[in-house]
Amino acid sequence: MTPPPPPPPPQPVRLTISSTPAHLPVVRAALESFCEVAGLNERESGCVVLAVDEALTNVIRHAYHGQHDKPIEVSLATVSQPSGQQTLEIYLRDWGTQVAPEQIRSRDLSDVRPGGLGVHIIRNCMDEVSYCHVPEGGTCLRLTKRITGKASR
Amino acid sequence: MTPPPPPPPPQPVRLTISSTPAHLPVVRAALESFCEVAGLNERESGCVVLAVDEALTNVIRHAYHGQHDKPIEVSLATVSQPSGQQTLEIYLRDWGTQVAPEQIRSRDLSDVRPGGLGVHIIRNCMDEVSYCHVPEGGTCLRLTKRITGKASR
Amino acid sequence: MPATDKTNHRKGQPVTDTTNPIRGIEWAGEDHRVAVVEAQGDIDLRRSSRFQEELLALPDEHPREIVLDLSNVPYMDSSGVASLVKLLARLRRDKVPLKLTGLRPRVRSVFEITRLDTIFDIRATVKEALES
Amino acid sequence: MPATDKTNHRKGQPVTDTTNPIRGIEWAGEDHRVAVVEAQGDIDLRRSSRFQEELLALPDEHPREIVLDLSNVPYMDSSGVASLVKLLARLRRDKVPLKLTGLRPRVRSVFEITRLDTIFDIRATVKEALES
Ligand SMILES: Nc1ncnc2c1ncn2[C@@H]1O[C@H](COP(=O)(O)OP(=O)(O)O)[C@@H](O)[C@H]1O
Ligand SMILES: Nc1ncnc2c1ncn2[C@@H]1O[C@H](COP(=O)(O)OP(=O)(O)O)[C@@H](O)[C@H]1O
Repeated sequence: MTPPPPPPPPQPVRLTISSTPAHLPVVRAALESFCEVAGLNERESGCVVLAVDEALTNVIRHAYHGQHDKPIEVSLATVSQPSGQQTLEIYLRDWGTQVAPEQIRSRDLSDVRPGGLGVHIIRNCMDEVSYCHVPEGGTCLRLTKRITGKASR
Repeated sequence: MTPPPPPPPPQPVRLTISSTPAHLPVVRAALESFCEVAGLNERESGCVVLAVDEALTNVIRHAYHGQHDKPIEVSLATVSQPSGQQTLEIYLRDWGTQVAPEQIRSRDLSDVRPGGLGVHIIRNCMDEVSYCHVPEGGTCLRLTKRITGKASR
Repeated sequence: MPATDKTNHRKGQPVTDTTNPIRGIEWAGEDHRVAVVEAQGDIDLRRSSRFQEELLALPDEHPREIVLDLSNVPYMDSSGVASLVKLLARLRRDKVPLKLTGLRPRVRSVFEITRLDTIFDIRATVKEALES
Repeated sequence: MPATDKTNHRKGQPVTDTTNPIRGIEWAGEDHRVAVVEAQGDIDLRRSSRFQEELLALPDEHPREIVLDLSNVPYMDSSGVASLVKLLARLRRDKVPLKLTGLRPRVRSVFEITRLDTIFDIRATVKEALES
């Protein structure tokens, strides 16, 4: 094995987990701390943690059909836009069943009933949400959030 | 890219970070949560978090000489021994300067002075501590801790 | 409040899949028919089906009213909220009021984002819910 | 108390490298020469050199005694403890007493593991330290 190339600054964090619900609190804790270090305020990081938790839940339920031993990668990074705007970028990668991105949609919330709330939460909490198929198999979900809190790095 | 092989149960979590101190709180938070899910009691997980934080600090300072953009991998798993004993296993992997394992030692604590406390903490907090050189470069540190808390998984 | 704040449900045993999402029921009111139900721990994919099961068993106890105390729930995902919607629908059929109390900011925000905060009767504390 | 508990130093701004490890100094005692120093945030590799700098500047204020309040420090690594050892050595030279207060269980355990708990004068609260 050769050493992996050094990651580009600002340096990302990658979490590789298996698709067991037992790992969800671990990802939430790491993400919460990453958001804080990145300068998100408490409201923003709460929203990001919720969105990622819902997205992971969907991967486990819909892409892996509840199997607990499949791989999921969560990558976290902060990116400086040319405008000076700092953005949090999150990638979720799975190797499960692919679904046409247009089928991953939230339902009409005025119809009060349980279920089908996850995708709404994800879209509501994040600034950009895009699903794409990875040719080699599986799905990649890219989530971004502008950092508006008093960012000090 | 082919899908990575599914990890063996009990499923591990891997964190890949760069060697910046800004990522230390992220690892601490993830590890804290992992320990809790694994059934360590609060005292045990406090000790484990402290030991890993000291070990990462040493990697950043001594293996990478303070450079912030070098890779570090932290792998977390729980293992059931044939005796039924559950053990937490942690691997830290770096690609930095190798030092003879016997040079990584704690000093005499009866001499009260600052510095040189990290290795003592690591050995004191963990049940097994072993450093090894990876032939391809860098060092692997294996840390284990018996889970004595009311483990429910 | 961090999503991973476990200060309250950490004492004693570690929180894992085996911790009951409902810690217990106390009967209040002059007729002892108001069920004060205390939930505990993060309600996420690990625990939401247990949470729903335990919630939907509550009507069998024939309460005149249910007060659900969420002050020891640091985190709830959309499936937890969905379970509460189910419980609410079932209780409405029998005209049994449901009050939610002690929502932490994070839990409250899930209700707001899913626009379900308006369909629930949300009170600050158990005391306030019992007095109203 | 989780190592990542940020309840106390979270209000207001996010805790990053730029947050001062020493939040402020108040002068107590009848002669106003007892420095009550409040530390804040996790003391780890990000912040331990700042912490040490700020600690070692304290003797220049010519306090008659220093009370260091650690109640808002959820986490401290060995370098934080080492900085306190340095401060203690410097203060002993000038016969200025140093008292540590408000240690959370996690922070206390670092002192215990490094067997430095016996060389420090550790008190429960600032109040107790001032009264002694
Ligand atoms: N990662 C995913 N892979 C495949 N399908 C998905 C994924 N996420 C969501 N979906 C689809 O989008 C629908 C809406 O998801 P969601 O709003 O989370 O509600 P729920 O999961 O409760 O049905 C799901 O029922 C599913 O068909
Ligand atoms: N990961 C490492 N790589 C190389 N050398 C190390 C490593 N960890 C510790 N050491 C060596 O062991 C010594 C003792 O480490 P430690 O007890 O943490 O104290 P300190 O880092 O304050 O010197 C260090 O000074 C260093 O020489």
